[in-house]
Formats: sequence, structure tokens, C-alpha cells
Amino acid sequence: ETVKVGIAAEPYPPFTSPDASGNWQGWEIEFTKAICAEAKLDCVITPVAWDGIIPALTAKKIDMIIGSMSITEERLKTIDFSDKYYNTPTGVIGTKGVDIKPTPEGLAGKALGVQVATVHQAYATKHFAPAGAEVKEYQTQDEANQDLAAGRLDAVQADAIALDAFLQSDQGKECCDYKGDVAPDLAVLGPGVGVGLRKGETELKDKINAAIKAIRANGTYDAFSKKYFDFDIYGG
Amino acid sequence: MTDAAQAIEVTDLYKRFGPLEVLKGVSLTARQGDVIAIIGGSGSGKSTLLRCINMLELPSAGRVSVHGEEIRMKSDGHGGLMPADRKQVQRIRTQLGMVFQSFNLWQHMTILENVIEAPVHVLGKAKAEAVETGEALLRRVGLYEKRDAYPAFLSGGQQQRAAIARALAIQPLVMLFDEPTSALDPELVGEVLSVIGDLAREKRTMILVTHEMKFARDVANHIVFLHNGVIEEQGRPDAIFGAPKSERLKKFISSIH
Amino acid sequence: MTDAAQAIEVTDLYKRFGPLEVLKGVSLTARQGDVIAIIGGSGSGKSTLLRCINMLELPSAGRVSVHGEEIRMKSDGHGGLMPADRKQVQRIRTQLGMVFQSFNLWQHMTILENVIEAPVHVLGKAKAEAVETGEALLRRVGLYEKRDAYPAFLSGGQQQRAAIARALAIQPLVMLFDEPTSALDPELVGEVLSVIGDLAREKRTMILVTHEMKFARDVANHIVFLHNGVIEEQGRPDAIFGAPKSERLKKFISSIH
Amino acid sequence: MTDETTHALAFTPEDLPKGKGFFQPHRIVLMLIFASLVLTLAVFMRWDWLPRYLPKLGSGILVSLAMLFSTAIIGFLLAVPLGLAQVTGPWFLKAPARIFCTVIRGTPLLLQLWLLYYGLGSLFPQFPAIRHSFLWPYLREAWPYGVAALTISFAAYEGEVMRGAFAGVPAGELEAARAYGMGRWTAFRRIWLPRAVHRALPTLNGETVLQLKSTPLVATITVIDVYAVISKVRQETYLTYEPLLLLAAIYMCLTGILVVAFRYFENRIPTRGA
Amino acid sequence: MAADTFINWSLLSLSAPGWGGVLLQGFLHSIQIAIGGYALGLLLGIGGAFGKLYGGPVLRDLLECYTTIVRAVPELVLILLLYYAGTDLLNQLLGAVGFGSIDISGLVAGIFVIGVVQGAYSTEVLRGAIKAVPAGQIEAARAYGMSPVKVLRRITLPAMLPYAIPGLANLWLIATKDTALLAVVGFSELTLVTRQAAGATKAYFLFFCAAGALYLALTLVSNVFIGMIERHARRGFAEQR
Ligand SMILES: Nc1ncnc2c1ncn2[C@@H]1O[C@H](COP(=O)(O)OP(=O)(O)OP(=O)(O)O)[C@@H](O)[C@H]1O
Ligand SMILES: Nc1ncnc2c1ncn2[C@@H]1O[C@H](COP(=O)(O)OP(=O)(O)OP(=O)(O)O)[C@@H](O)[C@H]1O
Ligand SMILES: [Mg+2]
Ligand SMILES: [Mg+2]
Repeated sequence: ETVKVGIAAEPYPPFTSPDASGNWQGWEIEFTKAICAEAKLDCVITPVAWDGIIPALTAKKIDMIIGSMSITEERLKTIDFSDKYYNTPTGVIGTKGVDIKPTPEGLAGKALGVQVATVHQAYATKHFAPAGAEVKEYQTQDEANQDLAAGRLDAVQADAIALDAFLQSDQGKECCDYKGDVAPDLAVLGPGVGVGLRKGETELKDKINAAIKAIRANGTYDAFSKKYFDFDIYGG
Repeated sequence: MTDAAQAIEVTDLYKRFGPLEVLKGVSLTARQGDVIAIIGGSGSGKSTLLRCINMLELPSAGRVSVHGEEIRMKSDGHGGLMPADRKQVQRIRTQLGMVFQSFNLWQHMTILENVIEAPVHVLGKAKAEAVETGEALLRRVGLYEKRDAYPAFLSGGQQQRAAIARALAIQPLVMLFDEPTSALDPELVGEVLSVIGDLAREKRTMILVTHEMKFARDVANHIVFLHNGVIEEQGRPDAIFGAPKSERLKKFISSIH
Repeated sequence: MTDAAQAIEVTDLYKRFGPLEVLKGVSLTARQGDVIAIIGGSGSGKSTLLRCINMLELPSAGRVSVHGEEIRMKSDGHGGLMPADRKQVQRIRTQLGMVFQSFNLWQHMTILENVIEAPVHVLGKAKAEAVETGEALLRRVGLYEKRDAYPAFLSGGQQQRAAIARALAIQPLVMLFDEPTSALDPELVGEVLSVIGDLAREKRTMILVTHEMKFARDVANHIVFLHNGVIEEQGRPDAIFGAPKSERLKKFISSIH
Repeated sequence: MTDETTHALAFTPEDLPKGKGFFQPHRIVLMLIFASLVLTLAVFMRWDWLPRYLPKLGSGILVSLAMLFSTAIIGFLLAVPLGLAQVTGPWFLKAPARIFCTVIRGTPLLLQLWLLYYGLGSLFPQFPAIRHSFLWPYLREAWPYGVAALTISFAAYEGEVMRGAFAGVPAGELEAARAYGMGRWTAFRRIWLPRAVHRALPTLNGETVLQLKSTPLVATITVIDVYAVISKVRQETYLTYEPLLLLAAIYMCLTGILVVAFRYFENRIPTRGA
Repeated sequence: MAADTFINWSLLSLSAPGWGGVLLQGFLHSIQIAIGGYALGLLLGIGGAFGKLYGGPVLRDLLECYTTIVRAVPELVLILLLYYAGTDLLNQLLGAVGFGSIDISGLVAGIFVIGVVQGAYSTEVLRGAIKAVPAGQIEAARAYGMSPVKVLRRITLPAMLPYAIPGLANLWLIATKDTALLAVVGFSELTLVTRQAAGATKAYFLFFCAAGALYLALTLVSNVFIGMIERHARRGFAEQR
């Protein structure tokens, strides 16, 4: 049977990103291909603008979402998730040469940027804001990074991969450096990223979970992950 | 009750604007070929009466017939009337030419375009033919040179003449003139007079509102004196001007200097 | 050359609209207290002349003085003229009242607001005072009941009376009337006549355009016959109407019926 | 001079519905339909998240309102000279006004916002003079850029509307103003502007609603308006329709208020329709 | 995004590694959608304006609801409701009565939504413009026996045009940018491809300016046409000074 896999039409490198001829590539694309092959599903990758991706799922225009969606309690009330397929550490970057530590005391009185409605925002609100950090919400990660470079922010908290990508860029190299990972808090940061599914479709969910397990076990997962990351993306 | 020889019959017409009662039971009959002049003070309801005849103002009560055909009305649900059959009104209006007190030329059309508009787009005449008659009419009112000018760039009298030409162009059976000579000099008034005379000879009917009593006397075979929304007196010109009966009319006539 | 007793002096005025030459060297003098009537065929340039006097149309050439003060002009760079000193024009205009042929009432104001607008916002009168005189004026022209109505809802004659009241409200030294009685019935014409008489007795100057020769004869002490953009003949009313010299004027006069 | 008519003011055909005149049968039916729709939605959809976000929604609405009114008012004040300059200005005012309106209307608001905030805004800190001036605390914030971008955009669109409105005022009425010795400013203030604005009110109303719907763009520069709160709800709960319907309801209330206000001003001056 | 980003012009080249061709394609799509939506909006607007001015009380109130609600509700909500919830509901209904499911094209849904929204705005623009036409002009047309449609076509529309053009021009420019909506139904118009290009290459500043330039070019071309129409529409007007 054909399964339509929804991905965000807005690029999110290195996970999903189109080239000028409309071909999508990136870690999540390879992951998709791997589990589809493993579960013997005939997958069609369907980019949908982020704003419409959940309604597209519920209206059966797509059958699952592979879009770096973190699993949270709140979201589980609305859609279903597979088991996690990756989980990256959460880190903090800041202006070069400024002494910032990714701890409540270290960020007290600092302006900290986070992307809105992410686990990072939840974390910063829970741990850093009470200690006196000014938490600013951005619609996208890039905007937060820009403001850090422009000097309006002292630090940015996000997923380590996104931060690393920024630090590799010319702009990032010039302005900022990595200040370290934040202390773990499973309750807030959640188990990681899962495949989004319609509620009640247990058959598909079981297939996906089995496929994730299988590619983890047979080394496919590590094989394509190596091309993108020099650390264990699956997380602890 | 009505017969074809009666070009216009207005029966017991009332018109209210909100609380203001402008016409209070006006009845009027025009036989074919009649030239009726309506005179009266400013604000007495002359224009309103004329506009009610072709349903530009909807009467509050009363009946209007054109050539024996009564315009069917129904209640509009707010104590007024509205046409029961819009098509009928439209058809009847094509037989009525109107010259407005404020001319109401179409500003986005040249004078010639104004004149040929109704013949071409209402009566369905061929354009070339309409242009030909239109130009002849414009020549007659002395506006041939201005045929390609837009109304906003004409003098008052020129606009009025254009409005007259526009109404004549549809060769209506009945003409409603609202002060057709107000902006014209005596020479042109004479010219309009002769136009009206020609029309009357063709058995066309005319109802005209005017403030120029000389003009009314010369042109009309019947005079209606409207006062405060009622017809105070009507009759032949010599009777009206020579031997007015009502006090009000006497006073009105006496002020002609 | 000019002295204060000369309320208006127009010297050698030319006005072109594109290729059309409307005024071709008009000179005119009005002494204080004069009532000058301008007569002439439709399109002969009467309104244009009046509008040039208060610089609503900019003359192509020529000079205009008001109470001995010449309106300074400069070239506009396209072969025409423009006022050299806008403030001067503005100041002079406050001494000139104007009644337009098409009334030009301000549609977003009630009649009373129209009337008190210039007294309050140009002359700087207190509002209460302006309302008082405004209402008195409206009563005089019979529009007191309509003071809170908007112009679009008035009859033609009512609009014209409102326009007259608006011009009178600034108590101008010079009045420019462009066919002030065109929409009025004989009774009201008489009333306007008496208003003009009152003004003349107060030594105010009036220049008026009219098509009603009777009215011109009654009201004016000087008649100007404009034809084709030039003053064909001018003089005292009895001379003009009684013994016209030029052929053109003779023809014009003869058509008065 | 006797007037033939004795009483009555102008009859205004389009009076706002008042009092019991408002409750006509079809309106009651409409309201019932609407009420039952709201009830259905309230019962059958998930609203458990609502209490948690209420405070944020409240402040978001306030931010949206502040953004809307400040930018619309300042923008309109700029639009008037922009429109006027295009109608009567000398070329050295006309040309820049035209170019301004064209360029701003011709490029996406988001781009302008980013150019201001990330472009211009990131240049400022490089000048110590600015960094140490009293303005810096404001320039560091995001909202001044949001206000600036939205104001400029509104001014450009409304400048165009006002251009048309100014040009549409009958020349004769302006002549009358001048003939009575009104100075340019008085004539403008008393005749031209009120006449033009009255004529443009229906369009201005629409443009103000559009402006309301443009305010969410400020969320991209960290100003949390009501739309940003709703987006946050959507992201955190992955609900789609409930938060958006709530947003629609909020916007509908604001729009309703705008429509009533504008209609009130429009109907203050009766026009004779045909 | 930032002014000091090094500009790599080759990213804009028309063929594959460059995104220029994709941008242009998206731009064309945007124009197509805008034209479709705008045209539909104009038709609805004319109908709506006339309904509001001449309709009965019920029609007037319904239209008032239409303009208020449709203008107030964000386009995103409308398209989501129509395209996703709407088709879902429709298919459930069809399923219940035993028909197969159907699929509304996202393009059609998008144009429809843009048109309906534009219609609400242009209703008000046109209503204002028609009110600005001196009543006498329309009365004159009626007095000569023109049918309502003919009055509309020959007199009302041309006479109100000068008053409506600026508002309609604004709506047109907004329509060209509103096409971003179509991204939600998976259609690649200019805004989406700009985002994709910028996101994939991180050259935000470059691509957003390129899109801005395309929009500006469209505006300039539109302005020429609008100017022509406006000059024609104002031909009978006296100039103000
Ligand atoms: N703005 C204008 N542009 C072009 N031509 C104009 C303009 N105004 C007036 N004219 C022309 O100038 C001539 C004189 O016009 P004017 O209004 O002065 O006539 P008038 O003597 O007042 O006539 P009437 O008695 O009909 O009002 C007319 O032929 C008219 O068409
Ligand atoms: N649309 C309207 N709304 C309210 N009142 C109106 C309207 N039209 C006319 N009136 C009033 O009705 C009365 C009669 O107007 P009408 O135009 O019939 O007068 P008229 O006899 O033609 O006067 P005139 O000789 O001044 O043209 C006037 O008092 C006028 O103010
Ligand atoms: Mg009348
Ligand atoms: Mg004249």
C-alpha cells in the first residue's frame, strides 16, 4: 500500500532540505527511506507547509509526519507518536568571550533566545526564567540566531545540531561559541523526536516502531547517520 | 377610466420624505399633444411630481398611467409603494424623455456619447445612425463644436442644451422638462420654444416645470399651479394669467415683474 | 490709475482654455455701489469673466484690481499667469462674495454649516454670532426650516438660496453673482432683487451675470453685453435695452419675448 | 420670502439601526444559527487547554490592539500628506510620495520588517554613539521596529487610498472654499479632508482590518501578539482548529467593533443614493 | 538576512543548482493565483456592493455578515477549514451515502479562498465608490429606461471607477502577496519557494530581496496599467488645483 509521508515544506537542514530541482535530502529523508524499506511500505514523500501539516494528517491527506516533532504529553492528546527515532542534546551558545554558563545562575539577568513552542522554550521557562533570565520567543531558530549575532541576545538555547550548524556558518564563527549542554530534565525535554501518526492507527504505528528497532539493530541507522553527524544522534 | 389618448394620468399622488409631506394628493391629466406647464414656488414639489411620473421617486400613494397603461405598484412594506413589475417601468420609461433640473449629464462621456447613449444602448439603434441624429440634434442646439467635450468643461447653458439634446434623441412620446431654460439666454429660450412647438405639432406630449411665466404662457396649452404639494389652480394660460382665482395664485402672478 | 472708489477694475483680460480663446481683451470698471449686469449668449464667457475676477480661473493675460489694489501676477512658465502672492489673493477674496452658477454647496455640511463656515473659519467670527446672523439670513431667504438639512436633499431653488445666503454671510464689499435667480420662481426673484437693492444702498458693489433681462434692467445701473469673448456694448440699462447700437445686441434684445 | 415647506429635517435613509428596530425576524434567526454553531463548537471540540493560556491571550490581545491602533493612527496621519502630495504637490514632493507608496506597496511587509529589524537594527549597535544614547534601550527592543514597519506599510496603502479620495472631491466645492478666501490650510482642513475621508471610509475600514491581520508578522521579531500566542498553542498541543477558531472569534469581535465605528462615521453625513 | 552576509549571486542562476528558475516559476504561479482570486473577488465585490446598496434588509444583513466575518477570519483559517476540514467532512458525508471520496484540488481551494476574501474587501471598496457617484447620474440612466444591468455596465461602473481604483489597486497588490496561503495546500508559489531557497542555502537576505524585487517589478508593471485605466476613468473630471 502507499503511505504518504508528510514533511515540512520549509527546509530544516540537515534533516530535510530541498535542492533547486525539488529533490529533498537530509538525514530524515534517509531515515524515511530506511524505515519504509524495512516495513515494506510504498512511501511517497509529500512536503506540506508546517501550518497545514497536522490538519493534513487528520484529514488523511498524509498518513504520517516525519518532521523532527518532539514527543510531549500535551501533543499526545491530539496525535499519536511512534517511539523516538532521535534525540539530540540541548545546548546553549552565546557571544564569544562573554562568560555564560548553561545554568540558572549563569543565565541570570541575561537575554536568552528560544524558538517558540519547543521543548527548549519549556525548559528555559521552567529553569532559567525563575532565576532571572529574560526568555525571548522566536518563531524560527534562524531569527534567534540572527538576534544573537546582532547583539540583542546574550545567549540562545536550542537543539545542539541546529546550534552547531549556525556556529559553522561565517556569521556564527565570528560572533559566538558553544557554552555547553543544559542539565537533563526528562519531564520537560521529553523522550525525543517521534513519527507523528493519526490516533488509533496502531497497525501502522507498530510497523514503524518495529522498523525503527530493526534499522537500529541492523546498522542501517548508524550507517546513514554517520554521513551527517559525528556523534550518536539517537541519544541516550 | 384611462384611454390611449391620455398620455399621462396622475391620480391622487402622495409623496413623503420621512416626516415631510411634499405632494398631498395631486391629480393631473395630459392628453396626447398637450403641453402642460407646472408653475409654483420653490420647494412646492414640482420636481418631485415630475420625478414621480417616471418613478425616479416612488410615490407614497397614488397612481400613474402612461398612455393608458397603469404602472403597477405594490406595497414596499414600510408604508410606501414600489413598482410591482420592474420591466414594465423600464419599458414605460423608454417612452419618457427627461431633462433634469441639474442636467445630470454623464460625466464620463463626451456630449455626443451622452446623446447617443440611450438610442444605442436602450433602443438598440445602430451606432452610425444614432451618431447622425445625435449630431443633427447637437447642431440644432448649437453644440456641434462641443460634441467631443466632456460635460465638466462646458458652460451652464451648454450643459443644459446637451441635456435637452440627450432627451430629444430618444424621440420620446412624452417629454418631462424640469426647468429646461433656467441657464439659457433669451435667444436660446426662443430656440427651445420652437423645439417644443415642433414636438407638440408631432403630437408629442410635454410636461414642463418652469419659472419663466412668459415662457409658460407662450408654450403651454394648460397651466398647473402647484402650491404646498397640492394643485391650487389649473387651466388655460389666459385664464391662469389673466384671471387667477385663488389668492395664492394672484399673489404669485402679481410678483411677475 | 486706479483709485479706491473703483471697487473692481478689469483691464484687458484674456483667457484661453487650450486652443479655445474665451475672453479676448475684456476691460471693465465697477465703482463702489455699482450694480453691473453682464448679459450675453450662452458660452460667451460670462462665468469665465466672473471667475477670473477672483482668480478661480487664472487669466492668460490682463490685470484685475480690487479696491485699487492690483492683484500681482507672475508668469506661470507656460505662457499663462499665476498669482505672485497667494496671501494677497486670499485676502482680497475675503472681500468678494461669490454665488456659483452650479451653487457648489459643501455636501458634507448642513445648510447652516455651509453658511457659517466662512464667517467662522475665514473671518474668525465667534460661532454663536455667526449662527445668529446665519439663521437670520436663512430666514430671509426662506430656508430657516431647512437649516439642518444637507444640500443633496434640497430642491434646486432651495440650493440656490442657500448659496446666496452663504455668500451674503461674509458681508463682502463686492458680490459676484453668477445667475443667482436661475432656479427661482418670480416671487423669489423679487426677493433677491430687494436683497440686491439693500446691498447697493449699503454701497456694496455687485457684478452679476443673468439671463433675465427684466431682472437686469431692474437691478443694474450698468449693463455689459458680452459676445464671443469681447464686450460688444455697455452702458446704462435704458440705453442698452432702449437703443442698442450693435447689430448683435439688437438681435439679442429682440429675442426677449 | 416664504418657504413652501414648513417642517422636517433632511431625511436620512441609512440611519443606524437603533433599539427595537434592530431585532427583526431574520436577524433573530441569524443570531440563533450563530449561537447554536458556537454551542456545537464549544461542546464537541477540545477546550481544556484554554484556561492555561488565558493570561497570555489577554496580553496578546492588548499587544495586538496597541499595535493596530498606534500604527493605524500614525500611518493615517502620514497617509494624508502622502495622498495630498500626489494630487497637488509640486514635483519634488509628488515624486518621492509616489515612489514611497509604490515601493512599500510593492514589496512584502515581512521583507520590510526584516530589513528594519535585522538589517538596520543590527547596524545600530555598531555605533557606540547610538549604543550609549538614551534611545538604545528602545532600539534594543523589537516593538519599535514592528511599529515602524507596520506604520510605513499602512501609510503607503492609505496614501494611495487618500490620493484617490482627494482627487474625487468635486472641484467646484474646493473652488467655493477658495472663493471665500480660505487659505490652503483652512480649505484643506474644513472642506477637502473631511470630504475625502468621508468618501474613503468604507475602503479605510477594510484597510484597517487588513492591518489588524498584518500585525501577526511582528511575531517574527519576538513581539508576542495574540496570533503568536495562538501559534504557540498550536505548536504545543498540535491542535489545529480550536485555537484558530478562537483566534477567528477574537478577530471577529475586533473587526465588528471597527465596522460599527466606521459605519457610524459614514452615516453621520447622509448621502443621497440612487 | 544580515547585511554583511556575503552575497553569492550564483545562487540565483536560472538552472538547477541555482534557485533563480524556481523563484521565477513560483512567481508565475503566484501571478496566476492572484489573477484568478482577484477576478473572482471583483465579481463577488460587484455583486456584494450592489446587494448592500440596493438589496432588501435580509440580503443586506447577510452581506454584512459576509464582509465582516470573511474579512475578520484569517485566510489561513479559511483555507484550513475549506481544504482540510471541508473535504474531510464532505468525504465522510459521501461515504455515508455510499459514494467514493473526492479530492478538491488545493489550487482551486486556494483561489476560491483568496477570491472570497478579496470579494469581501472589494465589496466595501466598491460600495464606497458607488456611493460617491452623484445620484443624478444613475437616475438619468434609469429615466431613459435602462435595465439595472445596463445601468450598472454603462453608467455606474465607469462612473465609480475613479473612486474605486486606488482601493482596488491596493487589493490587487495584496492578492499577489496573499498567494502565500497556497503553501498550506502544498502549492509552490513565490513565498514558499523563497523560504525553501533561503532555508536550504541560508542566504536569507539574498532570496528575500530577490522575491521583493520580483514583487516590486510586478507592482511597477501593474502601476503602468492601473495608471492607464485611471487616466481613462478620470477623463471627464475637472482637475483640482
Ligand atoms: N474648464 C474649461 N475647459 C475648457 N473650456 C471651458 C472651460 N470652462 C468653460 N469653457 C468654455 O468656455 C466658454 C465660455 O464658458 P463660460 O462658462 O464662461 O460661458 P457663460 O458665458 O457663462 O455661458 P452660460 O450662460 O451658458 O453659463 C464655453 O464655450 C465653455 O465651453
Ligand atoms: N430626497 C429628498 N429628501 C428629503 N427632502 C427632499 C428630497 N427631495 C426634495 N425634498 C424636499 O421636498 C420639497 C420639494 O422639492 P422639489 O424638488 O420637488 O421642489 P421644486 O418645486 O422642484 O422646487 P424648485 O423650484 O426649487 O426646484 C423641498 O422642500 C425639498 O427640500
Ligand atoms: Mg425643482
Ligand atoms: Mg455661465
